[in-house]
Amino acid sequence: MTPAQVPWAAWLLFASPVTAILLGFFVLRRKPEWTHLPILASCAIVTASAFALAARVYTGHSFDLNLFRFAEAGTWAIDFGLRVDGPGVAVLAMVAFVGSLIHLYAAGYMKGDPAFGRFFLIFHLFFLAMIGLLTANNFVQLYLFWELVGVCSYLLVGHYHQKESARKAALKAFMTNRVGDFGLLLALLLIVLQFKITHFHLLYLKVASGAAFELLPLIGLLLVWAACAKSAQFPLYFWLPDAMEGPTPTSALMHAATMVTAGVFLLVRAWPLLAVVPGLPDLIAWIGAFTALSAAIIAGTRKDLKRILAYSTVSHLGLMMLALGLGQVGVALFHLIVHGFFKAALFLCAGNIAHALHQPTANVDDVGGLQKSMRLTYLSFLLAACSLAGLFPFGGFFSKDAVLDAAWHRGGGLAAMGMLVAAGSAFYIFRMLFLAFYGCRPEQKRAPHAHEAEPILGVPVLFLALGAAAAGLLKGPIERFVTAGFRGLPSGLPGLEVVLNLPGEPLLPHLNMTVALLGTLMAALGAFAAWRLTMSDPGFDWRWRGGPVEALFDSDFGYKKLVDGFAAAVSRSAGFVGRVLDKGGVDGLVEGTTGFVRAAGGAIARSAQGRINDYLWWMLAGTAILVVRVLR
Amino acid sequence: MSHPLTILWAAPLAGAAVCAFLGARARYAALAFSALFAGLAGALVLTLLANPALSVVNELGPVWAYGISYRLSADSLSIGLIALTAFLNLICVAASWELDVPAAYWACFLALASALTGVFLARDLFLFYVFWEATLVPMFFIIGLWGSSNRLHAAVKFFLFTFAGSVFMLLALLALVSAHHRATGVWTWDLAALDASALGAAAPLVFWGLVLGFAVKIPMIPLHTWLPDAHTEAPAAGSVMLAGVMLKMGVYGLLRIALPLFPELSFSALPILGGLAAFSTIYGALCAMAQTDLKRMIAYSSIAHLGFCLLGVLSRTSQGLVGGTLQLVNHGLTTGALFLMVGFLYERTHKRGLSDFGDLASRAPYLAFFFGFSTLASIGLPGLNGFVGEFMALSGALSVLPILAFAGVLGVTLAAAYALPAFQAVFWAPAGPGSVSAQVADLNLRERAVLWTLTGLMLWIGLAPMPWLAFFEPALRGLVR
Amino acid sequence: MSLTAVVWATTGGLFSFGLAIVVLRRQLLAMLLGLELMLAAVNVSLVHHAGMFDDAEALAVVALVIAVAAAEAVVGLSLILRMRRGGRGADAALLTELQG
Amino acid sequence: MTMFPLAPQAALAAGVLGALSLGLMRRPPPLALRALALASIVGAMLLAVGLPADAYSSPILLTDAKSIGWQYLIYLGALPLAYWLDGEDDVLTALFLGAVLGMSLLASAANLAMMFIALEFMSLPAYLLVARSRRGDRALEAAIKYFFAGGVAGALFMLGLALYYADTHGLAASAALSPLGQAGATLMAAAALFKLGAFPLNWWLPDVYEASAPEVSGFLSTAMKSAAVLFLMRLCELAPEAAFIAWLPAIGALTALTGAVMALRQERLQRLFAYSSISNAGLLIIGVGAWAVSGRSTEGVSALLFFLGAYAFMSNGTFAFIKYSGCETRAQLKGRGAAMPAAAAAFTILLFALGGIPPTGGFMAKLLLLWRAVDASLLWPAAAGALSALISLAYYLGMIRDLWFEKADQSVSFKPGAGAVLVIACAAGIVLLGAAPWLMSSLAGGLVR
Repeated sequence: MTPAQVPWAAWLLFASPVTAILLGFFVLRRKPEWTHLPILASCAIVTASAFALAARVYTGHSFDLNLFRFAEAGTWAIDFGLRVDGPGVAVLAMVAFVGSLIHLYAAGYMKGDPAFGRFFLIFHLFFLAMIGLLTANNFVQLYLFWELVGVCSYLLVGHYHQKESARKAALKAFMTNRVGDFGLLLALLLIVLQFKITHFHLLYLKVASGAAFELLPLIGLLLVWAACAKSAQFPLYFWLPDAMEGPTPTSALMHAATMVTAGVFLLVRAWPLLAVVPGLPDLIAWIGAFTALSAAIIAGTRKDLKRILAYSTVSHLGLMMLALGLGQVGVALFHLIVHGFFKAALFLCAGNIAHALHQPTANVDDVGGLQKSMRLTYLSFLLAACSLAGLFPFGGFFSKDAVLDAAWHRGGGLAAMGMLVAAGSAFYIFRMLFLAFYGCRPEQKRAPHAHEAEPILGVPVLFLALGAAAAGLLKGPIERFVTAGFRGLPSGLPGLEVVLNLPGEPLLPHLNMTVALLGTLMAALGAFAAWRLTMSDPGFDWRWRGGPVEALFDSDFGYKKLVDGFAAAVSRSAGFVGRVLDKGGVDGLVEGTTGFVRAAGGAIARSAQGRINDYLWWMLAGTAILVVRVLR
Repeated sequence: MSHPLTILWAAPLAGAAVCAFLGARARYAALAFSALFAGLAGALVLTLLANPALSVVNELGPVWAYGISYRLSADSLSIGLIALTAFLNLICVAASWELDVPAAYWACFLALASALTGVFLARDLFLFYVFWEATLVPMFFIIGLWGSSNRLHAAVKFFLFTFAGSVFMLLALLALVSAHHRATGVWTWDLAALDASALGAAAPLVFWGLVLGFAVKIPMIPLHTWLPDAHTEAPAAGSVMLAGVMLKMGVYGLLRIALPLFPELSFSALPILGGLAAFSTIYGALCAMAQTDLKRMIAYSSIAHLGFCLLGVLSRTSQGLVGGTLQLVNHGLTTGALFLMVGFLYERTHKRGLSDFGDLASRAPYLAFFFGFSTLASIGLPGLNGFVGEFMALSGALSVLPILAFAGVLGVTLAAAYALPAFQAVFWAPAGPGSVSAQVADLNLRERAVLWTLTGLMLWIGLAPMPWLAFFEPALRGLVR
Repeated sequence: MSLTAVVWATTGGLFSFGLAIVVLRRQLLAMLLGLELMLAAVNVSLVHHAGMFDDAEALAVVALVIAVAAAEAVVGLSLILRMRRGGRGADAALLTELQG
Repeated sequence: MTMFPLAPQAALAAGVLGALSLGLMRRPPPLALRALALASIVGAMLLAVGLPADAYSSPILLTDAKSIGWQYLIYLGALPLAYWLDGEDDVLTALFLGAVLGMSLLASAANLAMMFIALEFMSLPAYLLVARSRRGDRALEAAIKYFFAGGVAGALFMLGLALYYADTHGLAASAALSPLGQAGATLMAAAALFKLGAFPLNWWLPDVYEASAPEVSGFLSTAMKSAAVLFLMRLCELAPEAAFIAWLPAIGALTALTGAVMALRQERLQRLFAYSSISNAGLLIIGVGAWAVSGRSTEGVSALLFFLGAYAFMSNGTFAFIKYSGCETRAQLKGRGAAMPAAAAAFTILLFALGGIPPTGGFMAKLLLLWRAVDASLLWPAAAGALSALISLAYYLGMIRDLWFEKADQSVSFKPGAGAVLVIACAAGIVLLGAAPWLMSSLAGGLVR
């Protein structure tokens, strides 16, 4: 397949965002409030191209080719290229669709913001980076967009940079990602060292050839470490809840639907390498399960609406990791795509509420009884909430059920944790629903003038909620996309299915009645508990405020103190090295030598205070010593 | 005498002489000569692009007394660094255009450019040493006469520190030449003719003498404490030249003299030298974190960046060598841009402290964009120039001594830990009580034009480094193990 | 003991005596005498060995040494007299203005 | 026509007699004495130019390449003082010319007797020169210290001569030396080291250079030092087996380091340059040691000759600047760059040269000397020499810093004296010497190749 044969849609994916950004940066410098116009147009083009490519891949025409040589020195070389295959294009379609809606929403939400122009440029740069990440065909190119996404997240979380908390959150987000990228960069280097190439497909073939590669376990571990940072898994998840300091569109697009899934996507791309390493998939599964469960519990206790959703995202990413760990790549992708829909919808609803209250973010104490005043938002929230809880007809049911089914087959602790997570997620989402929309409680401030958001904010939310509801229908196409990803590639590269001996039966398990019933039961149990603790006993939420229990939950079971302690230790050591060791020690040594030399001079001078006798005495002594030494 | 290479280093020197006597309008002469110098360097780059393996040689007449001969030659490594010198010199002249400085200011910069070109061209060790020392004099006056508050101490410390290193380098060169004479009966300082096998037992002593001279200049840890003082006190353009090119003389010396003469010894010394280089990436970052002066922080970051160059060069793998050499150019551009902007801030407010500014993002958006861009390039964001050099250098180091690469990657991670908090303190944090942000006017057209060229280059090297790598690769092929 | 040994004894004794005077005494005049004594001591040895090797050149040297000693005395005395005329006694201890 | 081999010495002797006869006249014409002094020095130099390398050799005096080369140095060093000598004082002129005559005799001395005569012939006038060079008791005190130190050194030399004579039955060169002879040779070497200013025999030197007039210090530091170097070299030639030769590099290193270290803390300029002269003397001693140890090669001689030539320019130049600028201490130097740019620039070039910074002659000198040391595999003395150069650079740079970077405190008024031309001439000379490698090869100087 030559570059000429690459479909125009693939070029457009990159060309339109770049032109929109350049247009916005150079041409619209004087008219920042128009920046979003070219960008929205570019979103439309990107969505169209993404769906066109999805159609091609759906009909079996995925491709993977090297476009140009990025760097070369002697025998060492790195090529960049494009890979449009099942998993990539499936996620790309979701990102394009959800992203465009959120761009539209942001046009309304951010109107009147002093840095409107800058926000939109960075927002679209992130969009471009995400596209690049999903269509890269080798690890270095993926790393390039991976870091670019990290930088955009830093800039967007720090959008309201006047606020101290926003700056701290932005730095925390970037540094945690940076710690994760320590693993990814090292993994890259090890891959280049071990395999001499970084091209995904060729790596799959090399790994599948059965040869033993001693560095592979370390590479796998480092890749998982990087994924944990980007997809906010334990132990590197703590940056995501703080990243809610950014404007709501950022939280919706990046910290819910797209960016945080990049970690999972990395593991999907590297799956053939990880699957071969004994014990690594189990590690991924257990990390996912543990994170999902603990995040679900903490989410149930949060007060700030966006933070509840943030912990919910961490929990669902845990579920995706769990599915991946159990070897179900298709299930993980399916849940990733469905999650994209309902989480984006929930975030935008939270955004609408905050917007209606004219506050950057809404707290459980500020809201209450919004059902009557914000009907459309309530409806969207309800649809997305049911999908998240995994109730029957909604999309979430199918994708979460698939995960629970996979966990059920593995049985044991993972299955139990899966079920508990199902209950937990139902609990925290319905608690949020009841607290926000039903019966204003005495502790809550009545929001009298709350009014429905204007259409530009309401409509995208509704579309997303409907998408979340209907996501279940995507199960068929998703399965086909995933298998297309690993089945034959017309671009001349041998197919992987025979190579990776994929399981015979279809990737996505059929509906297993027992698991479905049990899952729905647990969800219902969670919902009932939420109803019980918020509606029938309205004051419950505020009863244990200020107590040790709240402190325990606020500090994520003490984990946050651990992290802050580590950060403080690093800066203290930097202070020690910088001031004491460098200034005092090394520099002191240098400055000290001149002092020592001066002192030596002084000592010699004092030995003869200008008296002739001393001079002569020195002369005599010198000559005598010389003669004696000569004669010996 | 009219060989292009001789003209290459003589033109700026002539320019310096002309500027010294022109008085008020010296800056125009400076601009003219800098442009001429850049044009010449550009022409040579183009000729080398035409046939990369070419090495232009200029030998003038017979051997002089004491075996010294006027021997210059330029392969892609030399021409690359000379082009960087010419480019940054032009940038410095443009950047300090509106300063009210005497004619001597321009003369010093041109003299510095001439001496640096001489260092990169000389193939006769005596000539190399003369140019090497000659670079100290103009920089001494630049720091001493036009530096900021504590410039006196910094200027003398800079000169003495570098001189200390190079004096022992001179002894090593003398030992080398004498040993060669004892073996072959011929006095010669020609780098190509000399070989270190005649040294026998004294070879390690001579090798470490040479390395000491170069290490002070790079600078490698424990010998680096002159750098923060010199950088902090030098004027903006002075810091750009100091960081942009003068630090590269050390690595160039290793590449041109120490490695070819002692191939085995330099590789067996890798654990020590490589260890120091890898450690300096972490040490530099930690020290940078502890600084409160913006320029001092960038100075310590230079130590970290040069650590990567060294890692690449010492690994003696093709990607390490080419990556390390490219990183020399990258560091010149990135740190040059950062120093320029700190210089612009200092010209406006005579302040450099992190807490002296605040909320500059809204007050000076252009400055914020360029400073942010250069900071990202400096912490090695892929897609910008820093990453390419660092990645190749680390890849080279990994294939030789993995522990070095681990330390290097930790250095890359720590880079963000000092750069971003500083960016936030100056541009994002609200203006504190003692802030002078009110005096900061955004960049004017001249300053923006200068920074656009640097930013363009950073992006070009970051996204499409192939032409740059292909340019340097032939000159370094000989050093690959 | 042989004559040569006696000669060396006298030369060494005289020389070290003269040296002691120069180094220990504070009186400039005395130091000058010490200087002359040292030169005289050398003459003793020279004369003896000239006799032993019957070599006239050494005797010429002795004559020269005596002449030089005289010249030295002249210069020394002129300096010391200049100092006394300046109202400062001829005492070495006073001469400590130049030091460090 | 065959030149009378000792013509230069004869010219100087005529100068001395001329000066004394002028003294007889009641009212000598005002500039006669100064003209006479200059004429005899320049005459001697011109006469020396014509002499073929091996014109004359007798047991007492000889004229070989070294003696002619060193005569140039001596006359070059003496020129500035000849110009500046007090025009009215005929005795002083006679003493000065006598000292120069003594030095040139020392340069041509063949045996020990002649060396002793020349040594004293050179030293005695020097004591008086120092005493009368400046009003006030400081000069007198310095002269007395110089006299007694010189006297003791002369006595030590004579004792050495006696011992040497007793052992070798002669006053000329000899191969084997018994311990007695070794002791004698060492004592004689001590006298030479005293004259050169080697540590620990050099306590007198700073006081003399500080107290006497700048031009006299210049004369002593260049002409006297060159003569002393050749004196030491002659001793090494006379007693090639002498054991003290092996110790010369160590003594040189010690002298260079202590000189530099002491100079670092000096506040008065002349005393600082005195210690700087000691430091350079240390390097010279290392040079002589390297020359003697490695079979007395011509390259060794040319390195020493070049160093002394360069040092003549540098030292005379710096002392001329001190005289011209009237600065006594480093504090007074502050900010003087602006007041007298030309002279200060020349002084800066000289300081860079003294520090051994290329492309000046000073660098070439240090390079050639260290080269000889390294070639004679005297690595540690060479390192000590390099270290002393580094320490010396500290105070040279310090002075440049004071000159240009500091603000002048307006209280000190400044009236320029004579000698600016000389400072600039010396600076030009030292830069020219910087191009020595090209210069030498094109002039194809016989001595150098």
